[in-house]
Amino acid sequence: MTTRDFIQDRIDSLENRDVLLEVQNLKTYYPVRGGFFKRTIGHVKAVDDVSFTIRKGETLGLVGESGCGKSTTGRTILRLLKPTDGQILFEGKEITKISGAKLQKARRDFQMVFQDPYASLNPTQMVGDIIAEPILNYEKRNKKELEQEIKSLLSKVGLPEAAYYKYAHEFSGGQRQRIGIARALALNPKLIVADEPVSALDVSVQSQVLNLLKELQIEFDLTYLFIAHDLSVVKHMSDRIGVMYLGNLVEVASNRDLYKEPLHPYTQALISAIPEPNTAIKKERIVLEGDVPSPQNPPTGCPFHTRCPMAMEVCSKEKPPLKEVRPGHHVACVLY
Amino acid sequence: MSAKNTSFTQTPLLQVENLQTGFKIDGDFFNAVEGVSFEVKRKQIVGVVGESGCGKSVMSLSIMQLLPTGIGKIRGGEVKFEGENISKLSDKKMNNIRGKDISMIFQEPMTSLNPVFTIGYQIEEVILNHEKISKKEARLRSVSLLKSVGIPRADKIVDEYPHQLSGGMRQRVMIAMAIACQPKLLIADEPTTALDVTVQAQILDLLKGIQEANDMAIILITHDLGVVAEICDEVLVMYAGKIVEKATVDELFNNPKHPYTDLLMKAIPRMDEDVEVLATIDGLVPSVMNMPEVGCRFANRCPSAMPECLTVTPRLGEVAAHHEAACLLYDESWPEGTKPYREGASMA
Amino acid sequence: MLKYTIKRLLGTIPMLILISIVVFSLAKLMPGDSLSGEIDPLNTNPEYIEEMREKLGYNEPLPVQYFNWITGFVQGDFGKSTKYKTDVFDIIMEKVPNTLLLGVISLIITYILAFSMGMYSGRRPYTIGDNAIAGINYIMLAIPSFVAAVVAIYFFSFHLNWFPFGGSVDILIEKGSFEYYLSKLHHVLLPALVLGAMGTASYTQFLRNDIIENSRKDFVRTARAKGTPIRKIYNVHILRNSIIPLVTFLGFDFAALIGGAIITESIFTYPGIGMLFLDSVTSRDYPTLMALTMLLSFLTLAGNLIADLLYGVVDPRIRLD
Amino acid sequence: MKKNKSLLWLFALILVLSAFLAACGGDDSGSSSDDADKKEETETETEAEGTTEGEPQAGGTLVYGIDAPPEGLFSSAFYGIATDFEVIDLYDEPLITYNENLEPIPNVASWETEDNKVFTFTFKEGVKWHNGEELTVNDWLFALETIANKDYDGPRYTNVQTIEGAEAFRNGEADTISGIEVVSDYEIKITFDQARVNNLTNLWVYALPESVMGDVPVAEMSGSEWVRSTPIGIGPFKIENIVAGESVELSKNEDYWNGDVNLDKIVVRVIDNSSVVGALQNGDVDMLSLQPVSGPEVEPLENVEIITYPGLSYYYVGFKLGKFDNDSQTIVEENPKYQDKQLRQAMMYALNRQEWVDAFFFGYANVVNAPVPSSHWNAADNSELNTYEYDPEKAKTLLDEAGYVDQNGDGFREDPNGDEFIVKFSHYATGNPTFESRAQAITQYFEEVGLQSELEMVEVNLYYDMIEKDDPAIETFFGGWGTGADPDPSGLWKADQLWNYPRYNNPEADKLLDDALDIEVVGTDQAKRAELYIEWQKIVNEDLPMLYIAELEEIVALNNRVGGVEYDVSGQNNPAEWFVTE
Amino acid sequence: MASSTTLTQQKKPERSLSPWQIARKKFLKNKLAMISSVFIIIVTLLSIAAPFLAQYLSPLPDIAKVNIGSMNIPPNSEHILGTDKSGRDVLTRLFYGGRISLLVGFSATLMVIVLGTIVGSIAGFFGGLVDNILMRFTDLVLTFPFLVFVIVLNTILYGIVDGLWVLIIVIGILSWGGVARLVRSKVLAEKENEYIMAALSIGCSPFKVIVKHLLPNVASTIIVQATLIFASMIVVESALSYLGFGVPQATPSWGIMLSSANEPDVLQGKPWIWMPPALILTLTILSINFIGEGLKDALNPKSLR
Repeated sequence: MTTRDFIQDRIDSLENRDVLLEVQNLKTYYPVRGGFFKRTIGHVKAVDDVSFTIRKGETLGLVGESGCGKSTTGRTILRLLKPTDGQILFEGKEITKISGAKLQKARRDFQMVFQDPYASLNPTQMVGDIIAEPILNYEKRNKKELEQEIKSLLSKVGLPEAAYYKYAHEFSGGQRQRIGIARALALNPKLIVADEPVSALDVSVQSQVLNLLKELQIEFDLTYLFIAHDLSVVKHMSDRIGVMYLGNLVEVASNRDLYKEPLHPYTQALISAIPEPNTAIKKERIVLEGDVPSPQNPPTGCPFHTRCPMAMEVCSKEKPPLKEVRPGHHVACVLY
Repeated sequence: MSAKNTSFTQTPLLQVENLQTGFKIDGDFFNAVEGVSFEVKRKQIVGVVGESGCGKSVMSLSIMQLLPTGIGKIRGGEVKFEGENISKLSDKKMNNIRGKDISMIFQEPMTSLNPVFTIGYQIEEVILNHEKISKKEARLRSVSLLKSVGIPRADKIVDEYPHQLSGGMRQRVMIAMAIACQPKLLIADEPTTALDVTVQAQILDLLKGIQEANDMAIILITHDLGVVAEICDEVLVMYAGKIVEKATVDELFNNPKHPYTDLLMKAIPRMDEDVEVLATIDGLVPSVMNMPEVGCRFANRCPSAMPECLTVTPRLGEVAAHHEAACLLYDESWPEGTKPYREGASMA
Repeated sequence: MLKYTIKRLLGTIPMLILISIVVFSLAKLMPGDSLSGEIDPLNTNPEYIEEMREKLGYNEPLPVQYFNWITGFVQGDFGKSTKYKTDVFDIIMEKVPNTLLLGVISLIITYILAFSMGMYSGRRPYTIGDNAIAGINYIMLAIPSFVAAVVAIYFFSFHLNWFPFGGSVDILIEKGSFEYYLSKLHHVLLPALVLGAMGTASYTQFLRNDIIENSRKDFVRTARAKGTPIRKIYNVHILRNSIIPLVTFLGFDFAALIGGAIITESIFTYPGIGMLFLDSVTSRDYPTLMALTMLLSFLTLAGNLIADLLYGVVDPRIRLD
Repeated sequence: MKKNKSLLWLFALILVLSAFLAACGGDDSGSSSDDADKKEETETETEAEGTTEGEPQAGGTLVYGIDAPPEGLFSSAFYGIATDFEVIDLYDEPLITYNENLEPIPNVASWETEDNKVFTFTFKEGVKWHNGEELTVNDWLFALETIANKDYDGPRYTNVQTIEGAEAFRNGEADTISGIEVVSDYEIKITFDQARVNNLTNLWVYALPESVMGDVPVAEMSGSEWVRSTPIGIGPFKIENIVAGESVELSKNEDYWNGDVNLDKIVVRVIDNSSVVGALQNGDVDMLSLQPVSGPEVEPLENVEIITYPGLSYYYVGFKLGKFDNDSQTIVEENPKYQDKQLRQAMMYALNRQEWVDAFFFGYANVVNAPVPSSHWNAADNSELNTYEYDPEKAKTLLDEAGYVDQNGDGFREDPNGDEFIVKFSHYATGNPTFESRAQAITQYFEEVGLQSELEMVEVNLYYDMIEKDDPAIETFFGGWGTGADPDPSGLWKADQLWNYPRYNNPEADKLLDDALDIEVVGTDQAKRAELYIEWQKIVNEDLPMLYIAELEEIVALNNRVGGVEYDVSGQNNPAEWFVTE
Repeated sequence: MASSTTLTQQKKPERSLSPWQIARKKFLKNKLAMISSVFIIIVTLLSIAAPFLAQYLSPLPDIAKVNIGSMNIPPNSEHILGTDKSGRDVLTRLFYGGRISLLVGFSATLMVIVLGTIVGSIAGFFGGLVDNILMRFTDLVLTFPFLVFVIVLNTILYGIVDGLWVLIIVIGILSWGGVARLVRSKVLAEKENEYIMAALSIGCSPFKVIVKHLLPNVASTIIVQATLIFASMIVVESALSYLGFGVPQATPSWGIMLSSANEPDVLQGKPWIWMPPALILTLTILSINFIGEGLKDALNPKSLR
């Protein structure tokens, strides 16, 4: 079976599975404080009305440039941040507003893999303890058994069992990321949000981690929300891809559709901007003008209209909704 | 840009010969760059690729003699600029070259600019360092430089501070600063790594444009093979302080010879093709402190390694036209009959 | 900036009110009934005492008393010193110039010493010179100020006879003449040296470490890449950055110095706010005590404000609005 | 004739108190209580103990040291701290002064009386204030009316209280004091509310310059510039310049009424105790009063001479025997703990007072056996008193007899009921570390005879508050009193007096004190008065409501270049006679 | 350079060193800090053992007792450092003084650190309104002029609470503000690290996150700060005692001993009374500062991360 067939196969099979996560009109604003009493004087609209679903066993990639709100989306879904508005349904259950012990309990099912392999591991904890902690937060366990379990988990993510007794500072970035993955796996979660899991890694190590994530997905039937700024990495990892710009989801499509036929001007620019390690390909590049506007003060209408090469008058007035223009291909642009 | 220039047409702009740069760790020096030789011709864009810690940044700093004082030191070899050895120059003499003949831009445009001085001041400084002109003239030059690197409202921006600009704008300021004295060589050390992909595209376009307009040579240091493929003429691949492969850009991407280069290319997810499993390179780069004395430094990670790789140090040798690699697989001086077979040199 | 200043000044008001409540409560809690000072202690006639209590408003409920006190205070009526029998305001103003002079001179001394030593050390870290400076600094940091002061008087005033051992000015010199100011300076120098030297150590080390840290920053590499001479890099690029935290210390020092001056002034019998304060504590001069405490709290707040404003001035990254 | 600063004793008592209450500031060594004791100027019949040699010569500047910052109340009517008075004493002088026998003698004013009730005073003519105005009786009247004014905030009212009509004036019932009658510019008649032996010595005898202060409302006087920055007087020096809290410059009064003034200038400056020795050694100060502790250090200095003269203050250990009721001005309650006279006597025998005095006062103090300084004319001779020589054995015997024996074998005596008996001894605390050790030493003496003792160091301001209010926490306490020119101890000892801190209540003793002042009984016969006082001293010597410890000597250090300075029990001589040699 | 993090993989013992153990190793290698530690330990031990040692040190072991017969004796064979103005043996008193000075310093430091850490970590971790209220309160406390309030409070509490605990409590109440601010800023910085978010995401309660994840990682800062505070608390005690606002007079602290230098006869004439406490005070503070520096080096977060 060729890789291409494999992917097609996968996409087909996924369509029959249940929706694991449904996000509706999610908004997450950060208050901007100022003055003596630190009053709220404005909001950073980090995530501004985002909706999507993830099916069980699927990988949804979220891609966008820095500050587009993709990480905030991931963290809000895990309820590490408080959503300002909207709904998050996990296995059909509302988790948007729960808090305290209830939230803590719910967190068992969704875990996160973090970006920075150096900052995401507590340097004062032994690796074994780092991985055991999530389990011990939920269950009382026999120490010996637990140790065995964690050691097998370590070997699953490609680390020697001896790593159990070591500290994070003794590992390289790639190995640390494996520890982070092991921690996320420890609770046997249903959803893993991987927030730029390889952006801090070197190319050769990056490929190891990406391969590992893929292997684990199949082994544990994991569902991923895969967040990255690198479109080629996202493409490699995801079944479907969402493109974010300034807190908005501007395009959602299957992996192949998106690359073959990007519809949104921003997606087009993004794809064309990626330098290919292939001198045979000479792309015509769409170079965008200017910078991303501040999310504290986003433009009216379509968030992209200030830089869009195809902007029309209507773009500055109305924010186009995300709509399905082809089967499985959603885009938020007046052109369609 | 003078008559002198023409008389040197045959000489490469920059020649680096057997450069060795050491770093002091716990009182001892260890070479982070070990015997690197290459040259840069006028108007040429040379890319240097390699993963972090491979010595590419150290090499570029060595050329500029910007190694941290007391910690980093050039321990051997020569750096010839327009035929003149500049690796032994005093700091004062070197200052006449830095910013004027050779200039440099860095990865982090935020931290590379002094936060407490205006953009204008920082550009004027480089001009005033090398040219005897009035402050007023220097300021006018700064504004036009800013315009030339595509900064809108340049006359306002000169009076602003770095933190008021976006990352892309800051990198443009850095470029303006670097080209202020029309250098013959620009060393760009990961100039787009900290930038978003759309901004990276802008900056790469800008660099290319400037290179063409100013007849400037560029050494572009990056870990991103895509960037290299985009704008470079020639590529050096570094691993563990050494150059393992050197080729023109087309040659390298179409026909990678060194197993390291080969694996590196296969490890990257590509937009243009779907691969289910990426190539990986197992193991780790050996530490600077216990680098093998002899043998290939990639040997312990190399899927095509032979026992000899641990004992024979490969030399950079021509493997094709405009293509050199340092690997025993291609070493012509290898005794006849014992030449190792080369299956597995490239992974399936 | 102006708007910010005004906003911050307004912001200090609730703080000052809170402090004034604390100060008032403390004064009420002081042993011996805070009113006793104002009543002639010799007249034990209960009617007289009652009359005085009434007259001075001590029979009012506490909130009313507080209100009376604070309204007077706001209008510059700090009350009458029970010891000096005159307006507290006048007494404080009498001493303020001396303390101010002491503070300013010692600050200057601190900054001069710290800058010269810190810049030297920062540029040549881990050399003999740097280590020597660090050694001196550690010792200066370790010697308690009062020990230093006592020894300084003993040595410089009595042994070498270089400096006067007390007072703020030679009374025989005509007021306002050049010699008069010289004499003031002569008197303030030794206490200022002691006070100033005490602060030097931490400043020096701070500056040194900041210079070392800044010298490793990317912008230094950029400056070098531009061909900027190393001397200029240190004196302009690095120093300008390292000054920022130091300058803001100035604001905090402002208030801290006066607190620190309590010890120094009392040992050097240098008549300033510090001595007045000690005096008002021991002699139960409540109006003076309260006014001084309020004043010093206010100075602390003002110092913080100045620090923040200075930050805005010296660091372009901080915009105050 | 000596111009003494004798007036001081009239308020010595006040001074001690106010000094204790208020003067402890400024000087962080906190030795103000010592200062207060020491500053009480003294007088006796004895000759001056120290004079300096050399030929008087004109000119020069003398530096006069004071050991605490002046408060700046440079007016006789308003000052509250001894250092202020030291300055006043240089530029102003009283109308009547005292000789070395502490007898009043005319200075600017002379007087006549027949019945000790009505006095006629005559002023010298041509005496001028520093501003050129002539001194008249109106200035004195002004002073008396100021002090009697209800707005007056100084501590001197007791010195005019006895004038007829003063009370009514103060209450606002009269516009003038009826007992004062101005006869002419130079003659004034004062009538007291009753005839007393000590009416004159009690009277306020400083004038205030009406010409400059007349317009100032009394309530504002103490804060006025005439008190604080430009005071004037009639003394040999006038104030030139004041640097608040640190120094005062005085210059020669060319128009001084009483002879020539030698010195051109006197600079008064504050010398902190810790700097005294160094300052004297370097010649930074020519003249200052010393604390006993400095004596041994200053003595070896070659350029400095030490003068001592008898002081008028004494230290004691008091017992709280009762409780004072402020409203009725009587002692209302008895405290049983120390009622047993034998116990008190035993405690007296237990004290090695001589050793204690030598250790803590370096020979500048003497043991006393009664509460009258020995330099007073009415002091009882030790031969007439029980001297309670140190005798621990006798103390033990007395305690045994009184029933204070060790019943539980812990080494300490229990009281006759068999209950635990602890001598709770209080001492005031300032920054001065010797206070703790001298107090500790006293408790050790008690412990040596088997009386368990506890020392409590109480912050000085609180201390006198507690004693005055008969706080139950104070059982036995350390104290010091300064007395004045008037040897009458009534104010400190009679049962109706607030300052009778031990609450000693002995009608027999009170009667003796009343008699000694009663003109009907003693007339003007000093010997007869002395007899009564000695009788009284015998009683209190026997009763021991307090354990008398020691009286202090006053110590003055003088630079050798200073001449013309004399001291006796009444204090320093006229500063006009001082001179310096170069 | 950058590669140094990826290097050390060759041979590792089964159970490796925790960051704390690494810090300890580094600290043990620091000569100056070790000498200082030894000095402080000796001083502490001698101070603790003072009552036991007293009988061997001098013929006058009871430091509470005034010995009129043996006042102001210069150093000799019987009294190695002489006796003071109360006839008390200076050496014995010096050891007893260490008890008080170190106790005050230690207790006040403990109080300051505990209060400051609680307030700072809660404010920093929860942020928002909690942070706002706590920090305004901290500002208020920080605004009190320290020495002024110590003196006033000490005067108020004089009779109420007994002995040196007044001083400890007063200093403690007034000094935690700086620590709270420091801890808060450290917590804020540390909170940015993803491991805190990771801890929350694996189901740790906020309390657990603070105690198990945040505090161990800001502990190095707190420990270093604690040593510096310890030194300054000893100075504060001695300065206040010197001024007469510190521990009760009869308590033999170093500050009280030093205050005798203020007497006219002692400074010049009897240096053996004030010099030993001055010297030991200076050396103690010097040592503590060196230890602080050593800890700072050893606990450098770079070695932890």
